[in-house]
Amino acid sequence: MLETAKTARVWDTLERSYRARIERGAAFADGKTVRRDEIVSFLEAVIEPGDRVCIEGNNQKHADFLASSLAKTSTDAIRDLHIVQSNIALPPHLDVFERGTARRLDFCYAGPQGLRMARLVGEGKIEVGAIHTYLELYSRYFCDLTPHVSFVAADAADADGNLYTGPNTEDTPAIVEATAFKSGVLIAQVNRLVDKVPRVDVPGDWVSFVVEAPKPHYIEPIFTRDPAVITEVQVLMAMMVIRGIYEKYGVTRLNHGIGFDTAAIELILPTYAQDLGLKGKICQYMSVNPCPTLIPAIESGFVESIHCAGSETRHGGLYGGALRRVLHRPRRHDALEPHLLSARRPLFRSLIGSTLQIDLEGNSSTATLSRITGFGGAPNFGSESRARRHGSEAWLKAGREQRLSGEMPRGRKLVVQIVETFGDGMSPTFVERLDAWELQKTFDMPLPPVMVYGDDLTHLVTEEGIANLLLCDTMEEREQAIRGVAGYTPVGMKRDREMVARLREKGAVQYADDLGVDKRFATRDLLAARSIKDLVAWSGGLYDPPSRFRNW
Amino acid sequence: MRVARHSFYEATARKRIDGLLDAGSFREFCGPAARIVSPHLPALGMPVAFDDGVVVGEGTIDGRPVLVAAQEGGFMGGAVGEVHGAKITGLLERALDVKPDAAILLLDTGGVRLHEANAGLVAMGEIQRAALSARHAGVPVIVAIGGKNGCYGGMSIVARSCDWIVASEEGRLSISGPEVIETVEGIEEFDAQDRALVWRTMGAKHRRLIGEIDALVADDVEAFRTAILGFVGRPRPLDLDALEAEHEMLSRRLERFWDCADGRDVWARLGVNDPASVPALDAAGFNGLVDALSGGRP
Amino acid sequence: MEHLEFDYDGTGEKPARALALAGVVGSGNLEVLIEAADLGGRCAAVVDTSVRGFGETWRQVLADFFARHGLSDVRVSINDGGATPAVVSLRLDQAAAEIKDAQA
Amino acid sequence: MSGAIERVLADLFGDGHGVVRDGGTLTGVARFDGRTVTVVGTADRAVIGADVALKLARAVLDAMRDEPGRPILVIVDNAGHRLSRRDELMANNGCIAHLTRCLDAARRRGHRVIGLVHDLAVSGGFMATGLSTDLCFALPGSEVRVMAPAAMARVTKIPLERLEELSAANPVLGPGVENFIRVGGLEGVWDGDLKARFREALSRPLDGADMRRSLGESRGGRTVAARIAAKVRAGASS
Repeated sequence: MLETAKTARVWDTLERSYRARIERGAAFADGKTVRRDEIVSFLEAVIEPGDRVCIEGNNQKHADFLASSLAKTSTDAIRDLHIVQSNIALPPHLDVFERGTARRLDFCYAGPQGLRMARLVGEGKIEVGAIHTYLELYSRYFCDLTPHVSFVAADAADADGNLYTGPNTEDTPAIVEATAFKSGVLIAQVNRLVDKVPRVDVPGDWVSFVVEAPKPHYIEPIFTRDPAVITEVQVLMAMMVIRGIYEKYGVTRLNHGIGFDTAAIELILPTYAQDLGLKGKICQYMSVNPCPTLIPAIESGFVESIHCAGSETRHGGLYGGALRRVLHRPRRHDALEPHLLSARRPLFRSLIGSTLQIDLEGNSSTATLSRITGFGGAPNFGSESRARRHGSEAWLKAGREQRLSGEMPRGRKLVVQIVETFGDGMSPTFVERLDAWELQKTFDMPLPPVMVYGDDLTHLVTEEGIANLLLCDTMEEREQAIRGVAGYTPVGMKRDREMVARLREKGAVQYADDLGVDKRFATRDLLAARSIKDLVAWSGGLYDPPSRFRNW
Repeated sequence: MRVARHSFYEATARKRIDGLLDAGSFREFCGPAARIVSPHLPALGMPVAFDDGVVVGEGTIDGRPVLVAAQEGGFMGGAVGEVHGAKITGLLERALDVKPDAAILLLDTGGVRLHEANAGLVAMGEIQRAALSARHAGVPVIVAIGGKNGCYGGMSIVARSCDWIVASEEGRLSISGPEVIETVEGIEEFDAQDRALVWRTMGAKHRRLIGEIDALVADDVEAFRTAILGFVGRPRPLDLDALEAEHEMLSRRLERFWDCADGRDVWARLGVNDPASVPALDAAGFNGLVDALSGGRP
Repeated sequence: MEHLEFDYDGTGEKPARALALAGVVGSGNLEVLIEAADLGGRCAAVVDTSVRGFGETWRQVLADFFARHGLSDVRVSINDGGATPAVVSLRLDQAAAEIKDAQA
Repeated sequence: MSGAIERVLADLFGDGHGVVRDGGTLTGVARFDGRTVTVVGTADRAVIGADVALKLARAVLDAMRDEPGRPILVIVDNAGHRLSRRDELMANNGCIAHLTRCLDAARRRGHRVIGLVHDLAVSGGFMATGLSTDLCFALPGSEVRVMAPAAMARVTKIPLERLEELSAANPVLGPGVENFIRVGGLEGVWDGDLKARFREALSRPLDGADMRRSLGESRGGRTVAARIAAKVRAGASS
């Protein structure tokens, strides 16, 4: 009577698969330590065709040795993999698609590989599942996109597989736990094998194999912005942000993007903002990537605390001491509670960041026709989180400006985009219609790839001025406010001058004069640091920049 | 807003001259209003500059008459074309006529301008000859290097044909660019992305330590002015004995260091206790080290 | 390359100085030479740009510039390496400030 | 190609000359019309490294020490300066500058310094040698260039076909002895009787002035340099 039920389902499929893989892999290892020379055969033994595989590729830290080894495996042994990976950054990440080792891809960000990615998608070599936000991808690691095999990178391991991640933890815990808790095979490449790790960041029980890489894992210095290339126009925009947004709303808790526009703001905090008497009144608590351009603001005591997720160089980069005053740097254990991930990242009040294209509703995208790059964490930061409530001045003031109907007071998170009206090669940032629509068709995506939705955006800053969308009462006003700061782009030239003048009267459009910003001071002399070397000097010699940024 | 220092590295050629000379003393020759532009660039679809990327003229430094040329590194990498080169040559030849207390060349260049390659190469030969003529006439020729392009190609030969070289730590002085070496000989020969290596091989500190340049200063226009002023009116001998002494210095360098693979090895052999710390030293700290080494110049 | 010439009504004083130069020709940058010229009170502009097809944008940027500064009898000459209107306006403003400054 | 350098030297000096070849360098003395001539230079498209430059400089210094006014023949045959990390570490530019200063000093001290391009001269290698002479000639079939056209197209981002088209119209751009003659960088080509050519070069009256700009102007290859240099020399404001 129970016969049928008994044969219907086997409950230890994953466990048995795991054991079989470990057994096959053990032939190429001494204990947990894989013999480096046999890494390709080892991968061919533990990975099965069609597996979901995660190659750790975060903003900065990359399991590059394992990635390039995977690209050397035979397609007889391994093919049609489904890669689930946050950041496609290195050539081997796409080599595996070019040669047929992998076929399907779920990812967040493709950066410098964006052009090649678009080509491979066009050739049918990559089937894109989706361009995710980091939160969505890591959350789905715990649901339906759990890797069968994950590659991670760590600083050191011992013979039991205990891992020390060094100064650079980033997203390792999320990958490790999603994989290990669902009988996946976890392979770590480490810079060195040691008798005893300095600190156990990942317990050996969760780690299947380790291999000592021939070179320390690759670190992409994506947060290093050389102050030497910040322009006067960026300084001008930074001045407008400080007066028109930070000072006006009393913004004390915020997140910055990683572009040069926000770097310029960081670098005039100890000069321009300080002279305006804003120290202690704005930008005290920041949730940011570890951008070295924050060093002067930190060292001068302008910024009190920083919360960030990783560091840039193997020497500890920014953490080498420049952030020694950081009061609050929790280890990232978001991953222990995946449901919390979606709440933790957008913890902070205000986002300010850049983009490539903006339309007349204020929707913005970094995906354009020839390039698929994805958005990283921006969509999460750059959205109103309606569950949040608190009494900060900025939140309440923005809420009052929005004037929602009803009696109940309600705040509003400030979401600010800062852009120049024209980008590289005189391509206008402002467009009547985003390329994202075209991309949606070309790549058969369920949604146009929009980074920040227009209705989440509160302010738009350009070199022309600031559009305050909270003060726009109709879609028509919103459109004209955007045209009003769109300068000499075709979108800007089509402005209704009378309406823009009216919007300026009510503060929905503000130009430099209206903001009390004197354009004559918009020079690079305002930057607290004008070179990487200046940053080193600010840090008292503790900041050790990546070599490619040096000029001494 | 307070500005702590005026960066030489960031300044344009005109700003460098402004900072170097006595206020209001500069008189430009063949300035932008004359529109003496490259006759070759328009055919290549390239924009021209009204001064062809070099500012030449005369003025005073601490009251002393000098001739000065400043290359604009922002225009075509400070590269030497026909007009650009002729302006510098003419300026140096003027030294024979007016006998100033110095001729000062603020170099910021990748060398020859490929878009007018043959004219640029021959022009550098002419600049060099004119510089040597000025020297033979007793006018010291002083070079300053501290811009984004460093001083490369044929102009690195010109620089070392002058009396004195002042450079900031940001300065580089070499004949081949690291990218060229990497492209031709491979990344094993030279990893051009490794900027620390670039500076250990071609940077001003290394050049000061091996005796290729005469003063290292901080990246500050005022510091350049002070150092340059120290060489105004001080020609170096250029006779046969001086050439023999130079030959002895260079031969000894090759004997001592030819087997060194890295600048750090050279510095260690020069008696620097902690070569790894050299790149991080500021100008004052570095000059202290140079003074402490026996004789200063090897 | 594209060569453009424009002509505007003058709206103010003659400049204090004979000429001023701002900027450097480079990628995304430009040089602006502004000179006093006997133009019967009018203003002229000559642009040589490496980016073709932005004539109307140049016309508007320069019109706004002359309106903003109230100049007459000046000629503006530009060598452009593909600067954005923001940079163009900035350099124009720098050049205008200098040519209007009798002290410097 | 003009045949091996040995044949050129034999044509000029007969078989008994004392010019010694050591790897890529040539140094030594020879007799010509009853007087001693110092020969320095390179062969087989050598690259000019720091060591090579010093070796040639030594020979030039020796000529000045040994005999005031002795003519110096510089054989120019190189593929440019040596591209290596070690040479840069040693400051090849300083060593090459030293060589050129020695050649320049010799000129000013009354040694007639004649350059002869045999086969190839490239950029820094030409500046190190040929451009520091009183008069520089080329043998038929040789080439002088700044950069090979393909590389130049890559660096300037001008398509190769367009570059070649432009080079044909403008002597400042493309490689070739003819172009360097037109811009004034080369005096001319030595064909036929080498001895007669050399004799003429040794006896040509020169006053030490740099004639290359005016040559470039009169030959139509470098039309503005002479005029502009003269204006600047005169201190003209425009």
